[in-house]
Amino acid sequence: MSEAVRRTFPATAESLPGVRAFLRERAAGSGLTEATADDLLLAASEACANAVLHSGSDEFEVVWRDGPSAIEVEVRDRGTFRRRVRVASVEGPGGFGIPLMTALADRVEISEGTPADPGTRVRLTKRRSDAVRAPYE
Amino acid sequence: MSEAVRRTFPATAESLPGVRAFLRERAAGSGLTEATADDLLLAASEACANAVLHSGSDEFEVVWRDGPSAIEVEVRDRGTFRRRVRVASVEGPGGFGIPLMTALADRVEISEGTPADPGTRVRLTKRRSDAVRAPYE
Amino acid sequence: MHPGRIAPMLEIAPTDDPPGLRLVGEVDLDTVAELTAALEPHVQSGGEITLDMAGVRFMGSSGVQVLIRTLNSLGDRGRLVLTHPGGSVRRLLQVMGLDRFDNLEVRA
Amino acid sequence: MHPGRIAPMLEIAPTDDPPGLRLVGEVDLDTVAELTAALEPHVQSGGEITLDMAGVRFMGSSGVQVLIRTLNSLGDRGRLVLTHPGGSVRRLLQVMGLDRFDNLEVRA
Ligand SMILES: Nc1ncnc2c1ncn2[C@@H]1O[C@H](COP(=O)(O)OP(=O)(O)O)[C@@H](O)[C@H]1O
Ligand SMILES: Nc1ncnc2c1ncn2[C@@H]1O[C@H](COP(=O)(O)OP(=O)(O)O)[C@@H](O)[C@H]1O
Repeated sequence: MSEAVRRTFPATAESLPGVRAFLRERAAGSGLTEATADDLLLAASEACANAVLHSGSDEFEVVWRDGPSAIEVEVRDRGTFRRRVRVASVEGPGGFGIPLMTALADRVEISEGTPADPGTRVRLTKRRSDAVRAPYE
Repeated sequence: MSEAVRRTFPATAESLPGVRAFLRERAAGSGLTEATADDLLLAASEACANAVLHSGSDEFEVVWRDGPSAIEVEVRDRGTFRRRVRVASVEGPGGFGIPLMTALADRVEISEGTPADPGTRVRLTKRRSDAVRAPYE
Repeated sequence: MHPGRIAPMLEIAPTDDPPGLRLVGEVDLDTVAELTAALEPHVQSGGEITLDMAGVRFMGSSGVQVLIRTLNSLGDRGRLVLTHPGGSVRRLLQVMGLDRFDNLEVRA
Repeated sequence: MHPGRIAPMLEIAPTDDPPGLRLVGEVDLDTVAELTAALEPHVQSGGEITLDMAGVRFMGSSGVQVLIRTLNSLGDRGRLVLTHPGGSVRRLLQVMGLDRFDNLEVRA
């Protein structure tokens, strides 16, 4: 991985369009197929939405890393990971963010901030050549 | 991380008690608190259940790595990751495995097998000293 | 667009024939409140609601949550028809298996 | 236990007072079918079902799915009472926020 490009955003919902503009701009210059870029954009957008909704941080950072065989997007905040599982029967539909990241990226890594060691880091990797998309069944 | 201990299991539901016996045995010698060991056991058990349910592999491998500051359990199969998100309103309750891993481990990494490059690898890390557990709210 | 300024991220226009909404922009955290509000009267009255998705270039999980809540509230009192979704919305719907909702129809 | 042999992983015994089941062992993929079957008549008849969890040393997400399905089916026709859950089951219930089901009660 080379060529890391970083951008910091305020942790508000209004930042998300700007995050996507940033990611679209990077993707355009990266030679990704549109489908691959779309998957990465959605996965990364979910990670950023989580930083906004759950981290309690004032800001979050997005890092784009362009590699020969894969693209990595990292989203970092300074908060504590909220350890819970959403159950639809109690809370209504939701809890789709991390499952979407997992379904869309080829590799997902979540390092969770704790009270003693704050800062959640989500790394999403997409291979350049995943011509074959496993279908939904 | 040192001292990797590996064990291979047939990818059937009947293997899961044996997986847990293996993990309990390792945890007992590792000096983890009971609560930390329980969290890791549940997270790892979910990863193994997924290898059984979704990977299509005949077997899966469980690796225990004991490190000075953290314990890592890795679950590897030889299958293709099924890219989908469960929606309770359509499929009923479910899709709790990866969310549970995320809620219970301190670090979760999922590298997904594809048709072109099969083999899903789930790595779950638990810090040794997470005295402070973030509460459910 | 002016540099440093961001256009309104979701335009929601009511349509009469078919009854529903035309959406243009991005459906996400910052715009779902408006979408929920615009859907509300349709959910109340039930029947078929058509969302013209041709102009939606992004939808995130908070948008999907609104769709699912709408489908759940409608139950068998109504249905949602999504027309002309672009590639990224189609991908989202497919990964989430939303085609299996009885009261959702997706029309190319 | 004999080396190389694995004891039955979940024993399910009916209890009369209170009406319900006493579970001993592990509730997971390989044992949920039995648990579902044992719960079935109670779900049919409704009322209060008590599960004595003191002997459950492990429960995974497939066990939780059975509990949630049971709670959903019971609705306001009945409730589930879990008695004496050990540390790992309590942790699971807490992380999943199951205490917020109206018809579930957990008793230490
Ligand atoms: N950046 C983060 N900081 C703190 N907690 C997080 C973060 N990302 C995710 N979480 C926790 O993980 C849960 C699941 O996240 P997700 O799957 O995206 O669903 P949702 O955001 O709809 O709850 C969140 O509800 C939250 O408790
Ligand atoms: N080892 C695996 N191999 C293939 N697909 C997997 C694997 N683990 C998880 N998945 C996919 O991820 C989805 C979500 O997994 P999980 O959160 O554990 O919920 P559940 O197993 O209840 O569906 C699964 O339904 C499956 O499509």
